[in-house]
Amino acid sequence: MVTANPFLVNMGPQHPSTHGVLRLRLVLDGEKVLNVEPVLGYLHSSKEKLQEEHTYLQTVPITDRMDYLAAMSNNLGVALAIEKLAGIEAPERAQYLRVIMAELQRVASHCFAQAVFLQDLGAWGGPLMYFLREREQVLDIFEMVCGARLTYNYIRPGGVSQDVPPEFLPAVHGFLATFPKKLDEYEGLLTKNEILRARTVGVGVISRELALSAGFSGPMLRGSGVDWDLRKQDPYCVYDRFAFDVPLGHVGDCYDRFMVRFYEIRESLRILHQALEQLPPGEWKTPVPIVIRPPAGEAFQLIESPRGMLGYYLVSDGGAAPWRFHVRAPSFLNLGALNEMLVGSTVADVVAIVGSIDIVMGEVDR
Amino acid sequence: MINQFIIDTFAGVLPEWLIALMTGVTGAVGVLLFALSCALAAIWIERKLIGRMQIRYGPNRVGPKGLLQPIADAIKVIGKEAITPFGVDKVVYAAAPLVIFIPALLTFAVVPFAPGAALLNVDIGVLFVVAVGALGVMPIFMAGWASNNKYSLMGAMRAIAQTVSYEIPLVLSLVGLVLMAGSFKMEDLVLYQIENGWFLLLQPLAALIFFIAASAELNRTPTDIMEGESELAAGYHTEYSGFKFSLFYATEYTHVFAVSALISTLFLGGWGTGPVLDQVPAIIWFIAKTYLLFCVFVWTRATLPRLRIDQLMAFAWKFLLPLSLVNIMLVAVLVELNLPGIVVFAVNAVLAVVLIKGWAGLLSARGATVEQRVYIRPAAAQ
Amino acid sequence: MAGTNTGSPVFDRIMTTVTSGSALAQAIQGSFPTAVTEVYSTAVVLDASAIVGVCGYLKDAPDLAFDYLADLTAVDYIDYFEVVYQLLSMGRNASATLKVRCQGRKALAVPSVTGVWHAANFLEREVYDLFGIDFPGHPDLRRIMLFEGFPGHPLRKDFLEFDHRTIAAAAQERE
Amino acid sequence: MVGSGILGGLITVLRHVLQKPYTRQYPEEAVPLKGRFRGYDFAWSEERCTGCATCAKACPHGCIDIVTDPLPNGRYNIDVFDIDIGKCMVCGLCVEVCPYDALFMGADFALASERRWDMVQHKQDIGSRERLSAYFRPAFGNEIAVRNELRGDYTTSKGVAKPAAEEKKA
Repeated sequence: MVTANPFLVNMGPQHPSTHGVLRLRLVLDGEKVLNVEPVLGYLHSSKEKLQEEHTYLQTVPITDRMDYLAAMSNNLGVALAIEKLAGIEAPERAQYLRVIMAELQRVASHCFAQAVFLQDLGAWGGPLMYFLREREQVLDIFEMVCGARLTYNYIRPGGVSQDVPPEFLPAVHGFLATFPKKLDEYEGLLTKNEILRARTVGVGVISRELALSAGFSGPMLRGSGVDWDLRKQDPYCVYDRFAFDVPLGHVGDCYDRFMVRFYEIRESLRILHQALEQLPPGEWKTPVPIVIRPPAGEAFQLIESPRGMLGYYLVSDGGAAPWRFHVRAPSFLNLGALNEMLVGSTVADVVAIVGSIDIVMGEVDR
Repeated sequence: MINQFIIDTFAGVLPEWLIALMTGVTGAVGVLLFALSCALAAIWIERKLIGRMQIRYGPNRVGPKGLLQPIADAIKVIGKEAITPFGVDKVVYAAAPLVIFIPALLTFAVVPFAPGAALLNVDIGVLFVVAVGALGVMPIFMAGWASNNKYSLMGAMRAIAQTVSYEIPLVLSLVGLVLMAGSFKMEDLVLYQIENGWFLLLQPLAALIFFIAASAELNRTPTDIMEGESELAAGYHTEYSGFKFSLFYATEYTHVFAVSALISTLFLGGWGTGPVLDQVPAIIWFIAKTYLLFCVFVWTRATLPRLRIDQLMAFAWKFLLPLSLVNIMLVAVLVELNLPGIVVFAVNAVLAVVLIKGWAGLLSARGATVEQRVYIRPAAAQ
Repeated sequence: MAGTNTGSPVFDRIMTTVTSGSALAQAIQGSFPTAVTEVYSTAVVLDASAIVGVCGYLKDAPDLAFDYLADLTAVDYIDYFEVVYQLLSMGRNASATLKVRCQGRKALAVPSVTGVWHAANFLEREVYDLFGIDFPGHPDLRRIMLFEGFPGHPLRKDFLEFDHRTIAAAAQERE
Repeated sequence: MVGSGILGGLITVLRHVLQKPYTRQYPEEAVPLKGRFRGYDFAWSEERCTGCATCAKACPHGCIDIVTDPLPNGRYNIDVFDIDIGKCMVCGLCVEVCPYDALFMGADFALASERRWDMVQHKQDIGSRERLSAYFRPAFGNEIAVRNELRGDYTTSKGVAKPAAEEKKA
């Protein structure tokens, strides 16, 4: 075999498929990756420090900006953490609304993940836009509920900010009626595609052991066959009242992660059906003061965001602002084992693997 | 037609070499204009068609239905700053976009648009096409090498590997045609098809191989690894801007049109129509077939993901090459037996299906395991 | 949960067991008698020198099996820094919290647990970057969010003045 | 059979060619805004505002600048009420906390200016905005409202029935 001198290629921070500003310093031997070093921090805005100067209510809109593709999950996580810290309990209707929003958000986020993954593989034409169209419908529903399409600031400590408008339920039902059929169609379009299989099957394999040790979560972990979904294992809100399954991968390759996301969309739709059916009337918010002063202490709350386990570690000193506001960002940890995943693969695989991780740099750099 | 007019008018008046020169120049200019107008039309068609496939409108602002969009594009791209990056090999860097235009245009020279209407009605038309087609990789490598950019270089390297690999099944798939028609001349191939039926039907396997191999040389998805915008930014033309980039861009479409014209000549009966629709002029038929094929190229581009380089190479060497060799043998036997067309079609079609399925089954042992993956485990297993 | 919804199906409510501090201390003290310095209701404070051993033990002991490092972060309490480890056991569905304290504000060091969990790699780099706590034993301890040579550690409570000129000068020096 | 997946995909894509495009022709064909849409153009009612500056305290980024001075009747005159849209992240907290329902999210979003300081909206700008979002203003139902609805019998979300202006008179 002919070997050339290894050469260094900077993939990113401005590159079509590094999802924002991830920079990979690749050492290549021709097409083969010899070494990879992720360089982070291009989007670092020190949000954790910023939160230390805001009241608890004001921290919520700032979390919107971290994982901007799943802001509802971010809101939910921080709201639950503050509730845990301050001993607030949200009314039942609020819990249901939170579940509905979080699952709609999961559908939207996974749709986007599939779309950009396909684009990374080169199918930039049809499939990309079909998924974005479905996501658009979810965003329309969110706009109807809270007036924004991306940064919601909807789920709050003590409940949700407002009740849903009367046209909300028909809109979600309409979405649930049309979406599964289209999902079937896209699955037919994509999962049987020989080229897509050639590009994903056996690529970027993560063993079960590595996934656990490296702190992977979400579809990355379940793609490797670890049965761990916080909605099942530690049900927050009212997730224990819904029947749903946790899709698990077999090998831990890109195809498994891709398919796990597909099935998670379906399971989310199942949860949505049940949640809408059970949605009780009543109050949507416990009255909480504008300035919450939780007792001194600490709280660590994990939730299952579309990208994995999103954790908030709050330390209170009894004042109006958190003493320490730490975010356990799933994307950040999912990037942690890039070396193990990428070395030995080719440049084209780098794109496929990074695409299958589904990172959001706003969350990685925080 | 114009050439005939020139010959008729000036025959006897002017010396023969002058008439030859005049007909040559008018023909060349005609082909050039055709190719350029096709490139402009192609830009519009592709943008519109992909727009519709993506459930968008596509261009609809400039002119009626956005028809003037390619012109607006051209004006915009020419108005941009021509950047010459630091450290490039200036001569090669500037020459590459000019050179790349030539092979695509030369292909048009031997394509017969209508009976007798080929610019260069040489006896070795097929060989000419093959020779010129292989030339297309040169300017790509020039651009990639001169750009002083690692992405460009990788794109260029990929381009060479890919073109060299796909040239072989491309040529071999044409051998069957030549065997059957008994001539290298493009016009003879068309006449043979008009008489005996399209090669698409007579040799479906060869048609498939040619289609795949030719599209691989066009750097369009699923085989656009030399450009691969999600991997290599823009591959070999990463560092180009302004007018130089527009030449690359236009050439891409001219090239697709050249290949479409080739396929419609070689496999879809060229200008031939069959007995029913003979009233329509031959050239219209030819152009219609060419545009239809172009739409097929756009369609595949909008749908399919891109292959990896090693998979693409493996596909050429392990799949297309053996099949094209088998195809030659088959055709040779069939030609020797001198069977009627319908039998040839039936035999070839059945064998094509069997061969593709069997060979692909042998190669892809992996595909089967994917089908067995179950993602929702039953409750007991969890 | 407040109120019961009679219309909803009832499932067995599985929950992650939060290992209490005393249980955790008991488990650790069996093998590391001097490691635990303080015990809280849901957390134990460990001696910095024992952290790697304890973590390895917690991961490998079959009845503990904390195979997943959910989070690693630090808190600045002005008098001391606290490094917090959040552990999960996916097999047993249990969680535990470990803490290590570093007194003072200079020359802080906690042994790295990268050898136990791969996940600690990035998390420790982040803490090193933003708090300035050293992790001896880490294979590649560099700043991760900020550039090398950034003046100060932003998440420390005494990092108050954000002087653009200092940072610009540091960035220029690096160039 | 090999190739069937590719073929199926091609047919799916071809079917979409015949569908109506999903995108809209933006400047001509605007997307209908939802009632609660949070736009950048704040609207403010001087009659109702008491100058308590709760909104300014609630704003995470400190976009709102209020200067008041006391009137002889115990109320406050609002000299300055500036919102720096350039800093604003449209979280809507200022509107939520307003005890007198004097501040509204607007319904416009197409803002552009050449200078940074043009992004600061002053008292007279936000005091005369016409279209008001129903965000946190349930009295509007769920529709983008025009300012006229503000006057008259507007029941605030906090149950204060009459505007502060009437209180002033009384």
